[in-house]
Amino acid sequence: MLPMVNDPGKAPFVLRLPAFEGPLDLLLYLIEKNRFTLENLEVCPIIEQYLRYVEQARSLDVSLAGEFLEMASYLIWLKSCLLLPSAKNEDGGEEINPARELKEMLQAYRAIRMASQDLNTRPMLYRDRFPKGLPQEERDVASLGIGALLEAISSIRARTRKHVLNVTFTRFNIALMIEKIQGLLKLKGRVSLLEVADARGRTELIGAFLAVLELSKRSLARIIQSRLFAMIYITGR
Amino acid sequence: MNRREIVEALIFSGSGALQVRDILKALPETGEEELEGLVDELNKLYLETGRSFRIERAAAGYLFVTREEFTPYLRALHTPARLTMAALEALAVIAYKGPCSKGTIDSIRGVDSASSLKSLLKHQLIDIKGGKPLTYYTTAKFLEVFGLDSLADLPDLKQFEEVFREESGAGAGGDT
Amino acid sequence: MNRREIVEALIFSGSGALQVRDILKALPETGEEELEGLVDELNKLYLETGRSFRIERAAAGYLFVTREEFTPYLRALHTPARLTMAALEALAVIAYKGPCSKGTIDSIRGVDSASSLKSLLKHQLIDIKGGKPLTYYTTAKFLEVFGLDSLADLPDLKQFEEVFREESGAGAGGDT
Repeated sequence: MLPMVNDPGKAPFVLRLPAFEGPLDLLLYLIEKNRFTLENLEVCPIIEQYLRYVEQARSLDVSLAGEFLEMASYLIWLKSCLLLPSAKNEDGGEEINPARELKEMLQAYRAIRMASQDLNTRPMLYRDRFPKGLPQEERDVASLGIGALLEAISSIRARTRKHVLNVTFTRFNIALMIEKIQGLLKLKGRVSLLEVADARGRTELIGAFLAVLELSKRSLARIIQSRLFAMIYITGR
Repeated sequence: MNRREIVEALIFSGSGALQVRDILKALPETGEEELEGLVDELNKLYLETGRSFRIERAAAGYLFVTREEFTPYLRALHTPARLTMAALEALAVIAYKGPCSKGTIDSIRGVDSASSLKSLLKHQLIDIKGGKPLTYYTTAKFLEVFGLDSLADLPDLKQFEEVFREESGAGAGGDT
Repeated sequence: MNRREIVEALIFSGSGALQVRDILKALPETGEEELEGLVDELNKLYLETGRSFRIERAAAGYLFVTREEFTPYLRALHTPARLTMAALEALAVIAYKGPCSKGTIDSIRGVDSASSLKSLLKHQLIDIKGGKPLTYYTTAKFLEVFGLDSLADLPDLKQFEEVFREESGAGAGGDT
Protein backbone atom coordinates (compact mmCIF):
# COMPACT_ATOMS: atom_id res chain seq x y z
CA MET A 1 0.00 0.00 0.00
CA LEU A 2 3.05 2.25 -0.06
CA PRO A 3 3.50 3.34 -3.63
CA MET A 4 6.54 5.41 -2.82
CA VAL A 5 8.84 2.88 -1.25
CA ASN A 6 11.90 2.32 -3.34
CA ASP A 7 13.66 -0.83 -2.25
CA PRO A 8 16.83 -1.68 -4.08
CA GLY A 9 16.17 -5.42 -4.15
CA LYS A 10 17.31 -8.37 -6.20
CA ALA A 11 15.93 -7.61 -9.65
CA PRO A 12 18.49 -6.95 -12.39
CA PHE A 13 19.81 -3.45 -12.28
CA VAL A 14 19.05 -2.24 -15.76
CA LEU A 15 15.35 -2.54 -15.21
CA ARG A 16 15.50 -0.62 -11.99
CA LEU A 17 17.54 2.31 -13.15
CA PRO A 18 14.57 4.61 -13.66
CA ALA A 19 13.49 3.74 -10.11
CA PHE A 20 16.41 5.62 -8.60
CA GLU A 21 15.47 9.02 -7.31
CA GLY A 22 18.71 10.45 -8.63
CA PRO A 23 22.47 9.94 -8.87
CA LEU A 24 22.96 10.11 -5.10
CA ASP A 25 20.36 7.41 -4.63
CA LEU A 26 22.17 5.25 -7.18
CA LEU A 27 25.53 5.85 -5.48
CA LEU A 28 24.13 4.83 -2.09
CA TYR A 29 22.69 1.73 -3.69
CA LEU A 30 26.09 0.81 -5.14
CA ILE A 31 27.82 1.44 -1.82
CA GLU A 32 25.38 -0.81 0.00
CA LYS A 33 25.63 -3.45 -2.70
CA ASN A 34 29.43 -3.49 -2.29
CA ARG A 35 29.02 -3.69 1.47
CA PHE A 36 30.96 -0.50 1.87
CA THR A 37 30.02 2.12 4.41
CA LEU A 38 30.73 5.78 4.09
CA GLU A 39 33.55 5.43 6.64
CA ASN A 40 35.42 2.68 4.83
CA LEU A 41 34.29 3.75 1.41
CA GLU A 42 36.60 2.93 -1.47
CA VAL A 43 35.69 5.57 -3.95
CA CYS A 44 37.32 4.14 -7.07
CA PRO A 45 35.34 0.91 -7.50
CA ILE A 46 32.12 2.80 -6.82
CA ILE A 47 33.00 5.37 -9.48
CA GLU A 48 33.80 2.56 -11.91
CA GLN A 49 30.47 0.86 -11.29
CA TYR A 50 28.52 4.09 -11.48
CA LEU A 51 30.04 4.95 -14.85
CA ARG A 52 29.46 1.42 -16.11
CA TYR A 53 25.80 1.54 -15.17
CA VAL A 54 25.27 4.92 -16.73
CA GLU A 55 26.97 3.62 -19.89
CA GLN A 56 24.76 0.52 -19.89
CA ALA A 57 21.64 2.57 -19.43
CA ARG A 58 22.58 4.79 -22.34
CA SER A 59 23.41 1.87 -24.61
CA LEU A 60 20.02 0.35 -23.78
CA ASP A 61 18.40 3.62 -24.65
CA VAL A 62 16.98 4.03 -21.19
CA SER A 63 16.20 7.71 -20.93
CA LEU A 64 18.49 9.13 -18.31
CA ALA A 65 17.95 12.39 -16.50
CA GLY A 66 20.67 14.98 -16.99
CA GLU A 67 21.63 14.77 -13.33
CA PHE A 68 23.01 11.24 -13.78
CA LEU A 69 25.35 12.46 -16.50
CA GLU A 70 26.35 15.50 -14.50
CA MET A 71 27.29 13.23 -11.62
CA ALA A 72 29.22 11.01 -14.03
CA SER A 73 31.43 13.88 -15.13
CA TYR A 74 31.91 14.96 -11.52
CA LEU A 75 33.01 11.42 -10.63
CA ILE A 76 35.43 11.31 -13.54
CA TRP A 77 36.95 14.54 -12.26
CA LEU A 78 37.04 13.11 -8.74
CA LYS A 79 38.81 10.01 -9.92
CA SER A 80 41.45 11.99 -11.73
CA CYS A 81 42.04 13.98 -8.55
CA LEU A 82 42.54 10.78 -6.61
CA LEU A 83 44.99 9.40 -9.15
CA LEU A 84 47.08 12.55 -9.32
CA PRO A 85 49.84 12.41 -6.71
CA SER A 86 49.49 16.12 -5.97
CA ALA A 87 45.99 15.65 -4.67
CA LYS A 88 47.28 13.33 -1.97
CA ASN A 89 48.38 14.99 1.18
CA GLU A 90 51.14 12.93 2.86
CA ASP A 91 50.57 13.98 6.44
CA GLY A 92 46.85 13.34 6.28
CA GLY A 93 46.06 17.04 5.99
CA GLU A 94 42.50 17.85 5.19
CA GLU A 95 42.70 20.78 2.80
CA ILE A 96 41.87 19.22 -0.52
CA ASN A 97 39.77 16.14 -0.22
CA PRO A 98 37.24 15.71 -3.02
CA ALA A 99 36.41 12.22 -1.81
CA ARG A 100 35.34 13.65 1.51
CA GLU A 101 33.17 16.17 -0.26
CA LEU A 102 31.39 13.30 -1.99
CA LYS A 103 31.01 11.46 1.30
CA GLU A 104 29.49 14.50 2.95
CA MET A 105 27.11 14.96 0.10
CA LEU A 106 26.03 11.34 0.36
CA GLN A 107 25.75 11.55 4.12
CA ALA A 108 23.51 14.63 3.95
CA TYR A 109 21.35 13.03 1.29
CA ARG A 110 21.09 9.77 3.16
CA ALA A 111 19.95 11.55 6.33
CA ILE A 112 17.24 13.34 4.33
CA ARG A 113 16.21 10.11 2.70
CA MET A 114 15.84 8.50 6.11
CA ALA A 115 13.87 11.52 7.30
CA SER A 116 11.53 11.20 4.34
CA GLN A 117 11.10 7.50 5.04
CA ASP A 118 10.30 8.41 8.63
CA LEU A 119 7.64 10.85 7.39
CA ASN A 120 6.27 8.13 5.17
CA THR A 121 5.82 5.73 8.08
CA ARG A 122 3.75 8.22 10.07
CA PRO A 123 0.01 7.86 9.91
CA MET A 124 -0.91 10.45 7.29
CA LEU A 125 -4.15 12.34 6.90
CA TYR A 126 -5.87 11.64 3.57
CA ARG A 127 -3.97 8.36 3.31
CA ASP A 128 -4.25 6.44 6.58
CA ARG A 129 -7.16 8.34 8.03
CA PHE A 130 -9.28 11.32 7.12
CA PRO A 131 -10.11 14.58 8.84
CA LYS A 132 -13.67 15.64 9.46
CA GLY A 133 -15.10 16.92 6.20
CA LEU A 134 -15.78 20.60 5.69
CA PRO A 135 -19.09 22.09 4.59
CA GLN A 136 -17.49 23.30 1.36
CA GLU A 137 -14.28 23.07 -0.60
CA GLU A 138 -12.97 26.50 0.24
CA ARG A 139 -9.69 27.85 1.50
CA ASP A 140 -9.43 29.45 4.90
CA VAL A 141 -8.13 32.98 4.34
CA ALA A 142 -5.84 32.68 7.35
CA SER A 143 -4.09 29.71 5.75
CA LEU A 144 -3.39 31.48 2.47
CA GLY A 145 0.10 32.20 1.26
CA ILE A 146 1.75 33.25 -1.94
CA GLY A 147 1.64 29.66 -3.09
CA ALA A 148 -2.15 29.93 -3.31
CA LEU A 149 -1.89 33.01 -5.55
CA LEU A 150 0.62 31.32 -7.82
CA GLU A 151 -1.51 28.23 -7.97
CA ALA A 152 -4.49 30.38 -8.90
CA ILE A 153 -2.52 31.90 -11.76
CA SER A 154 -1.42 28.49 -12.89
CA SER A 155 -5.03 27.35 -12.86
CA ILE A 156 -6.11 30.38 -14.93
CA ARG A 157 -3.40 29.57 -17.44
CA ALA A 158 -4.34 25.93 -17.65
CA ARG A 159 -7.97 26.83 -18.26
CA THR A 160 -7.59 29.78 -20.63
CA ARG A 161 -5.23 27.94 -22.91
CA LYS A 162 -8.44 26.40 -24.23
CA HIS A 163 -10.91 29.16 -23.47
CA VAL A 164 -9.08 32.00 -25.18
CA LEU A 165 -8.93 30.03 -28.40
CA ASN A 166 -12.57 29.19 -28.02
CA VAL A 167 -13.57 32.79 -27.64
CA THR A 168 -11.30 34.03 -30.40
CA PHE A 169 -12.32 31.56 -32.99
CA THR A 170 -15.92 30.82 -32.38
CA ARG A 171 -17.23 34.12 -31.20
CA PHE A 172 -15.15 37.05 -32.32
CA ASN A 173 -12.84 35.91 -35.01
CA ILE A 174 -15.08 34.02 -37.37
CA ALA A 175 -14.68 37.07 -39.57
CA LEU A 176 -10.90 36.57 -39.55
CA MET A 177 -11.34 32.89 -40.33
CA ILE A 178 -13.61 33.77 -43.25
CA GLU A 179 -10.95 36.08 -44.63
CA LYS A 180 -8.37 33.35 -44.26
CA ILE A 181 -10.51 30.83 -46.11
CA GLN A 182 -11.21 33.29 -48.90
CA GLY A 183 -7.50 33.93 -49.23
CA LEU A 184 -6.77 30.19 -49.40
CA LEU A 185 -9.52 29.69 -51.98
CA LYS A 186 -8.11 32.43 -54.13
CA LEU A 187 -4.70 30.78 -53.89
CA LYS A 188 -5.68 27.14 -54.38
CA GLY A 189 -9.27 27.00 -55.50
CA ARG A 190 -9.98 24.09 -53.14
CA VAL A 191 -8.98 23.55 -49.52
CA SER A 192 -9.79 20.96 -46.86
CA LEU A 193 -11.28 21.93 -43.53
CA LEU A 194 -8.18 20.58 -41.78
CA GLU A 195 -5.93 22.87 -43.80
CA VAL A 196 -8.07 25.82 -42.84
CA ALA A 197 -7.75 24.99 -39.16
CA ASP A 198 -4.02 24.40 -39.56
CA ALA A 199 -4.75 21.07 -37.83
CA ARG A 200 -4.16 22.88 -34.59
CA GLY A 201 -7.00 21.60 -32.48
CA ARG A 202 -10.66 21.11 -31.91
CA THR A 203 -11.48 24.73 -31.16
CA GLU A 204 -9.87 25.93 -34.37
CA LEU A 205 -11.63 23.22 -36.26
CA ILE A 206 -14.96 24.34 -34.84
CA GLY A 207 -14.12 27.94 -35.70
CA ALA A 208 -13.19 26.93 -39.24
CA PHE A 209 -16.35 24.90 -39.59
CA LEU A 210 -18.53 27.82 -38.48
CA ALA A 211 -16.71 30.13 -40.90
CA VAL A 212 -17.28 27.68 -43.74
CA LEU A 213 -20.99 27.46 -42.90
CA GLU A 214 -21.17 31.23 -42.91
CA LEU A 215 -19.46 31.40 -46.32
CA SER A 216 -21.84 28.83 -47.68
CA LYS A 217 -24.81 30.72 -46.30
CA ARG A 218 -23.61 33.85 -48.03
CA SER A 219 -23.15 31.77 -51.21
CA LEU A 220 -19.42 32.56 -51.25
CA ALA A 221 -18.23 28.96 -51.07
CA ARG A 222 -19.37 25.42 -51.73
CA ILE A 223 -18.97 22.58 -49.25
CA ILE A 224 -18.13 19.13 -50.58
CA GLN A 225 -18.15 15.92 -48.59
CA SER A 226 -18.13 12.68 -50.59
CA ARG A 227 -19.65 10.55 -47.85
CA LEU A 228 -20.43 10.60 -44.17
CA PHE A 229 -17.34 11.38 -42.01
CA ALA A 230 -15.19 11.94 -45.09
CA MET A 231 -12.95 14.99 -45.26
CA ILE A 232 -14.81 18.22 -45.92
CA TYR A 233 -13.51 20.33 -48.81
CA ILE A 234 -14.34 23.90 -49.64
CA THR A 235 -14.31 25.34 -53.14
CA GLY A 236 -15.03 28.85 -54.40
CA ARG A 237 -18.18 29.62 -56.31
CA MET B 1 -16.95 -3.75 11.85
CA ASN B 2 -20.43 -2.45 12.25
CA ARG B 3 -22.12 -1.10 9.14
CA ARG B 4 -23.63 1.69 11.18
CA GLU B 5 -20.21 2.99 12.13
CA ILE B 6 -19.00 2.79 8.55
CA VAL B 7 -21.91 5.01 7.56
CA GLU B 8 -20.90 7.38 10.34
CA ALA B 9 -17.29 7.50 9.13
CA LEU B 10 -18.38 8.10 5.55
CA ILE B 11 -20.66 11.03 6.39
CA PHE B 12 -18.13 12.35 8.89
CA SER B 13 -15.28 12.53 6.39
CA GLY B 14 -17.33 13.77 3.44
CA SER B 15 -17.21 17.41 2.46
CA GLY B 16 -20.56 19.07 2.00
CA ALA B 17 -23.64 16.88 2.16
CA LEU B 18 -22.59 13.35 1.28
CA GLN B 19 -24.92 12.05 -1.43
CA VAL B 20 -26.97 8.98 -0.60
CA ARG B 21 -25.82 7.27 -3.79
CA ASP B 22 -22.15 7.80 -2.83
CA ILE B 23 -22.77 6.19 0.54
CA LEU B 24 -24.54 3.27 -1.08
CA LYS B 25 -21.71 2.89 -3.59
CA ALA B 26 -19.21 2.59 -0.75
CA LEU B 27 -21.49 0.14 1.05
CA PRO B 28 -22.95 -2.32 -1.43
CA GLU B 29 -25.76 -4.53 -0.22
CA THR B 30 -27.27 -1.64 1.70
CA GLY B 31 -30.55 -0.13 0.64
CA GLU B 32 -31.68 3.45 0.97
CA GLU B 33 -34.23 2.65 3.65
CA GLU B 34 -31.72 0.67 5.63
CA LEU B 35 -29.34 3.62 5.42
CA GLU B 36 -32.01 5.91 6.78
CA GLY B 37 -32.53 3.50 9.67
CA LEU B 38 -28.81 3.43 10.47
CA VAL B 39 -28.66 7.24 10.48
CA ASP B 40 -31.65 7.32 12.84
CA GLU B 41 -29.87 4.88 15.15
CA LEU B 42 -26.75 7.04 15.14
CA ASN B 43 -28.72 10.18 15.95
CA LYS B 44 -30.48 8.37 18.80
CA LEU B 45 -27.12 7.28 20.14
CA TYR B 46 -25.73 10.83 19.93
CA LEU B 47 -28.73 12.15 21.81
CA GLU B 48 -28.41 9.50 24.52
CA THR B 49 -24.70 10.07 25.03
CA GLY B 50 -25.11 13.85 24.99
CA ARG B 51 -23.13 14.53 21.81
CA SER B 52 -23.03 18.13 20.59
CA PHE B 53 -23.76 17.14 16.97
CA ARG B 54 -26.18 15.11 14.88
CA ILE B 55 -26.57 13.96 11.30
CA GLU B 56 -28.97 15.94 9.19
CA ARG B 57 -30.55 15.13 5.87
CA ALA B 58 -30.02 17.82 3.23
CA ALA B 59 -29.81 18.05 -0.54
CA ALA B 60 -30.23 14.33 -1.24
CA GLY B 61 -27.49 13.56 1.22
CA TYR B 62 -26.37 13.59 4.82
CA LEU B 63 -24.11 15.90 6.78
CA PHE B 64 -23.02 16.48 10.35
CA VAL B 65 -24.18 19.67 12.07
CA THR B 66 -23.69 20.93 15.60
CA ARG B 67 -26.79 21.14 17.79
CA GLU B 68 -28.42 24.56 18.07
CA GLU B 69 -27.80 24.83 21.83
CA PHE B 70 -24.09 25.15 21.15
CA THR B 71 -24.33 27.95 18.63
CA PRO B 72 -23.70 30.77 21.16
CA TYR B 73 -20.38 29.17 22.11
CA LEU B 74 -19.39 28.70 18.51
CA ARG B 75 -20.00 32.36 17.80
CA ALA B 76 -17.24 33.22 20.23
CA LEU B 77 -14.98 31.32 17.90
CA HIS B 78 -14.09 33.65 15.08
CA THR B 79 -15.43 32.04 11.94
CA PRO B 80 -12.58 32.07 9.48
CA ALA B 81 -13.08 33.86 6.20
CA ARG B 82 -13.20 31.43 3.33
CA LEU B 83 -12.42 31.87 -0.33
CA THR B 84 -13.31 29.75 -3.31
CA MET B 85 -10.69 28.93 -5.93
CA ALA B 86 -12.50 31.34 -8.30
CA ALA B 87 -12.13 34.18 -5.81
CA LEU B 88 -8.45 33.33 -5.37
CA GLU B 89 -7.96 33.55 -9.11
CA ALA B 90 -9.57 36.98 -9.28
CA LEU B 91 -7.45 38.08 -6.33
CA ALA B 92 -4.27 36.88 -8.03
CA VAL B 93 -5.15 38.81 -11.19
CA ILE B 94 -5.77 42.03 -9.22
CA ALA B 95 -2.59 41.60 -7.18
CA TYR B 96 -0.43 41.06 -10.24
CA LYS B 97 -2.13 43.41 -12.71
CA GLY B 98 -2.52 46.26 -10.25
CA PRO B 99 -5.76 48.25 -10.26
CA CYS B 100 -7.92 46.85 -13.03
CA SER B 101 -11.51 46.72 -14.19
CA LYS B 102 -13.90 43.81 -13.98
CA GLY B 103 -13.67 43.55 -17.76
CA THR B 104 -9.91 42.96 -17.56
CA ILE B 105 -10.29 40.38 -14.81
CA ASP B 106 -13.06 38.56 -16.68
CA SER B 107 -11.12 38.43 -19.91
CA ILE B 108 -7.97 37.13 -18.23
CA ARG B 109 -9.88 34.49 -16.32
CA GLY B 110 -12.15 33.65 -19.23
CA VAL B 111 -15.18 33.62 -16.93
CA ASP B 112 -17.38 36.10 -15.12
CA SER B 113 -15.92 37.26 -11.80
CA ALA B 114 -18.90 39.10 -10.28
CA SER B 115 -19.45 36.80 -7.31
CA SER B 116 -15.70 36.43 -6.70
CA LEU B 117 -15.27 40.21 -6.55
CA LYS B 118 -18.19 40.44 -4.15
CA SER B 119 -16.63 37.90 -1.83
CA LEU B 120 -13.20 39.57 -2.01
CA LEU B 121 -14.79 42.93 -1.19
CA LYS B 122 -16.65 41.37 1.72
CA HIS B 123 -13.40 40.02 3.13
CA GLN B 124 -11.78 43.42 2.54
CA LEU B 125 -9.01 41.88 0.49
CA ILE B 126 -9.79 44.30 -2.35
CA ASP B 127 -11.42 47.71 -2.64
CA ILE B 128 -13.03 49.77 -5.41
CA LYS B 129 -11.74 52.94 -6.96
CA GLY B 130 -14.35 55.15 -8.65
CA GLY B 131 -14.13 56.13 -12.29
CA LYS B 132 -15.20 54.68 -15.59
CA PRO B 133 -14.83 51.80 -15.48
CA LEU B 134 -14.53 51.08 -11.77
CA THR B 135 -11.19 49.54 -10.89
CA TYR B 136 -10.32 47.07 -8.18
CA TYR B 137 -7.13 47.07 -6.15
CA THR B 138 -5.71 45.01 -3.28
CA THR B 139 -5.90 46.43 0.26
CA ALA B 140 -3.56 46.64 3.23
CA LYS B 141 -5.40 43.65 4.65
CA PHE B 142 -4.41 41.67 1.57
CA LEU B 143 -0.75 42.41 2.28
CA GLU B 144 -1.23 41.42 5.92
CA VAL B 145 -2.94 38.13 5.13
CA PHE B 146 -0.29 37.13 2.62
CA GLY B 147 2.58 38.32 4.79
CA LEU B 148 3.82 40.93 2.33
CA ASP B 149 5.33 44.34 3.06
CA SER B 150 4.26 45.69 -0.30
CA LEU B 151 3.06 44.42 -3.66
CA ALA B 152 6.66 44.61 -4.81
CA ASP B 153 7.32 41.61 -2.56
CA LEU B 154 5.20 39.36 -4.73
CA PRO B 155 7.45 36.96 -6.59
CA ASP B 156 7.62 38.00 -10.21
CA LEU B 157 6.05 35.64 -12.65
CA LYS B 158 9.38 34.59 -14.11
CA GLN B 159 10.47 33.32 -10.71
CA PHE B 160 7.33 31.36 -10.40
CA GLU B 161 8.19 29.43 -13.55
CA GLU B 162 10.70 27.48 -11.46
CA VAL B 163 7.79 25.43 -10.21
CA PHE B 164 4.79 26.18 -12.37
CA ARG B 165 6.38 26.01 -15.77
CA GLU B 166 4.44 24.33 -18.55
CA GLU B 167 4.47 20.55 -18.33
CA SER B 168 6.06 20.14 -21.75
CA GLY B 169 9.08 22.15 -20.66
CA ALA B 170 9.73 19.96 -17.65
CA GLY B 171 11.78 17.49 -19.69
CA ALA B 172 15.11 17.42 -17.90
CA GLY B 173 14.04 16.64 -14.36
CA GLY B 174 13.94 13.04 -13.29
CA ASP B 175 11.67 13.71 -10.38
CA THR B 176 8.00 12.86 -10.44
CA MET C 1 -24.53 22.54 29.35
CA ASN C 2 -21.47 20.47 29.97
CA ARG C 3 -18.15 22.13 29.29
CA ARG C 4 -16.86 18.91 27.81
CA GLU C 5 -19.54 18.99 25.15
CA ILE C 6 -18.79 22.63 24.37
CA VAL C 7 -15.18 21.67 23.75
CA GLU C 8 -16.42 18.91 21.49
CA ALA C 9 -18.67 21.31 19.56
CA LEU C 10 -15.82 23.80 19.17
CA ILE C 11 -13.33 21.30 17.81
CA PHE C 12 -16.04 19.72 15.71
CA SER C 13 -16.91 22.96 13.98
CA GLY C 14 -13.31 24.02 13.35
CA SER C 15 -11.77 23.66 9.93
CA GLY C 16 -8.50 21.86 10.34
CA ALA C 17 -6.82 21.82 13.73
CA LEU C 18 -8.44 24.29 16.11
CA GLN C 19 -5.74 26.14 18.02
CA VAL C 20 -5.64 25.51 21.78
CA ARG C 21 -5.57 29.27 22.38
CA ASP C 22 -8.74 29.75 20.32
CA ILE C 23 -10.53 27.10 22.34
CA LEU C 24 -9.43 28.69 25.61
CA LYS C 25 -10.55 32.09 24.37
CA ALA C 26 -14.02 30.72 23.68
CA LEU C 27 -14.07 29.01 27.08
CA PRO C 28 -12.68 31.38 29.68
CA GLU C 29 -11.88 29.93 33.09
CA THR C 30 -10.56 26.77 31.48
CA GLY C 31 -6.88 25.94 31.64
CA GLU C 32 -4.82 24.08 29.09
CA GLU C 33 -4.43 21.02 31.29
CA GLU C 34 -8.13 20.91 31.99
CA LEU C 35 -8.78 21.08 28.26
CA GLU C 36 -6.47 18.15 27.73
CA GLY C 37 -8.40 16.22 30.36
CA LEU C 38 -11.72 16.98 28.69
CA VAL C 39 -10.40 15.83 25.32
CA ASP C 40 -9.16 12.60 26.92
CA GLU C 41 -12.62 12.04 28.40
CA LEU C 42 -14.25 12.60 25.03
CA ASN C 43 -11.89 10.17 23.34
CA LYS C 44 -12.58 7.56 26.01
CA LEU C 45 -16.29 8.03 25.47
CA TYR C 46 -15.91 7.65 21.70
CA LEU C 47 -13.98 4.45 22.16
CA GLU C 48 -16.55 3.03 24.58
CA THR C 49 -19.49 3.86 22.34
CA GLY C 50 -17.72 2.55 19.25
CA ARG C 51 -17.45 5.88 17.40
CA SER C 52 -15.56 5.86 14.11
CA PHE C 53 -13.57 8.99 14.96
CA ARG C 54 -11.45 10.53 17.69
CA ILE C 55 -9.87 13.85 18.57
CA GLU C 56 -6.19 14.19 17.84
CA ARG C 57 -3.60 16.74 18.82
CA ALA C 58 -1.66 18.36 15.97
CA ALA C 59 -0.38 21.76 14.84
CA ALA C 60 -0.75 23.27 18.33
CA GLY C 61 -4.44 22.39 18.38
CA TYR C 62 -7.03 19.65 18.15
CA LEU C 63 -8.85 18.10 15.22
CA PHE C 64 -11.27 15.27 14.56
CA VAL C 65 -9.99 12.38 12.45
CA THR C 66 -11.43 9.01 11.49
CA ARG C 67 -10.06 5.84 13.08
CA GLU C 68 -7.64 3.81 10.96
CA GLU C 69 -9.93 0.74 10.88
CA PHE C 70 -12.35 2.66 8.69
CA THR C 71 -9.84 3.78 6.10
CA PRO C 72 -10.48 0.90 3.67
CA TYR C 73 -14.16 1.92 3.49
CA LEU C 74 -13.35 5.60 3.14
CA ARG C 75 -10.95 5.03 0.27
CA ALA C 76 -13.96 4.34 -1.92
CA LEU C 77 -15.10 7.88 -1.27
CA HIS C 78 -11.87 9.88 -1.25
CA THR C 79 -9.01 9.67 -3.64
CA PRO C 80 -6.19 9.12 -1.18
CA ALA C 81 -3.26 11.52 -1.23
CA ARG C 82 -0.28 10.07 -2.99
CA LEU C 83 3.10 11.61 -2.45
CA THR C 84 5.98 10.17 -4.38
CA MET C 85 9.21 9.35 -2.57
CA ALA C 86 10.74 12.29 -4.47
CA ALA C 87 8.10 14.67 -3.11
CA LEU C 88 8.61 13.28 0.40
CA GLU C 89 12.35 13.88 0.10
CA ALA C 90 11.81 17.48 -0.97
CA LEU C 91 9.34 17.86 1.90
CA ALA C 92 11.87 16.48 4.37
CA VAL C 93 14.51 18.95 3.20
CA ILE C 94 12.10 21.87 3.66
CA ALA C 95 10.89 20.62 7.05
CA TYR C 96 14.40 20.02 8.39
CA LYS C 97 16.39 22.81 6.80
CA GLY C 98 13.70 25.42 7.42
CA PRO C 99 12.73 27.87 4.70
CA CYS C 100 15.04 27.16 1.79
CA SER C 101 15.37 27.80 -1.90
CA LYS C 102 14.80 25.37 -4.73
CA GLY C 103 18.56 25.48 -5.31
CA THR C 104 19.25 24.15 -1.82
CA ILE C 105 16.66 21.41 -2.18
CA ASP C 106 17.98 20.39 -5.58
CA SER C 107 21.58 20.27 -4.42
CA ILE C 108 20.83 18.15 -1.36
CA ARG C 109 18.72 15.73 -3.39
CA GLY C 110 21.01 15.80 -6.42
CA VAL C 111 18.03 16.16 -8.76
CA ASP C 112 15.61 18.81 -9.98
CA SER C 113 12.66 19.14 -7.59
CA ALA C 114 10.28 21.28 -9.67
CA SER C 115 7.50 18.75 -10.01
CA SER C 116 7.82 17.68 -6.37
CA LEU C 117 7.48 21.28 -5.22
CA LYS C 118 4.46 21.72 -7.44
CA SER C 119 2.78 18.69 -5.96
CA LEU C 120 3.61 19.76 -2.38
CA LEU C 121 2.18 23.21 -3.07
CA LYS C 122 -0.95 21.68 -4.52
CA HIS C 123 -1.41 19.62 -1.37
CA GLN C 124 -0.79 22.80 0.65
CA LEU C 125 1.97 21.07 2.58
CA ILE C 126 4.39 23.86 1.72
CA ASP C 127 4.08 27.51 0.78
CA ILE C 128 6.26 30.16 -0.81
CA LYS C 129 7.89 33.23 0.61
CA GLY C 130 8.75 35.94 -1.88
CA GLY C 131 12.28 37.24 -2.32
CA LYS C 132 15.26 36.34 -4.43
CA PRO C 133 15.46 33.44 -4.54
CA LEU C 134 11.98 32.27 -3.53
CA THR C 135 12.03 30.18 -0.38
CA TYR C 136 9.73 27.33 0.58
CA TYR C 137 8.44 26.53 4.04
CA THR C 138 6.17 23.91 5.57
CA THR C 139 2.61 24.96 6.48
CA ALA C 140 0.36 24.27 9.47
CA LYS C 141 -1.39 21.76 7.25
CA PHE C 142 1.88 19.84 6.99
CA LEU C 143 1.82 19.47 10.78
CA GLU C 144 -1.82 18.39 10.66
CA VAL C 145 -1.29 15.81 7.96
CA PHE C 146 1.70 14.22 9.69
CA GLY C 147 0.25 14.52 13.18
CA LEU C 148 3.00 16.81 14.51
CA ASP C 149 2.38 19.46 17.13
CA SER C 150 5.26 21.58 15.82
CA LEU C 151 8.38 21.16 13.70
CA ALA C 152 10.27 20.53 16.94
CA ASP C 153 8.45 17.19 17.14
CA LEU C 154 10.35 15.85 14.16
CA PRO C 155 13.09 13.41 15.10
CA ASP C 156 16.49 15.03 15.08
CA LEU C 157 18.18 14.83 11.72
CA LYS C 158 21.46 14.20 13.58
CA GLN C 159 19.88 11.04 14.83
CA PHE C 160 19.65 9.78 11.26
CA GLU C 161 23.25 10.75 10.64
CA GLU C 162 24.22 8.97 13.86
CA VAL C 163 22.53 5.76 12.75
CA PHE C 164 24.67 5.95 9.70
CA ARG C 165 27.86 6.39 11.71
CA GLU C 166 27.00 3.49 13.98
CA GLU C 167 26.43 1.30 10.96
CA SER C 168 29.68 2.55 9.56
CA GLY C 169 31.50 1.65 12.74
CA ALA C 170 30.05 -1.84 12.75
CA GLY C 171 30.72 -2.31 9.09
CA ALA C 172 34.34 -1.19 9.22
CA GLY C 173 35.35 -4.08 11.46
CA GLY C 174 33.96 -6.80 9.25
CA ASP C 175 35.25 -5.38 6.05
CA THR C 176 38.98 -5.01 6.62
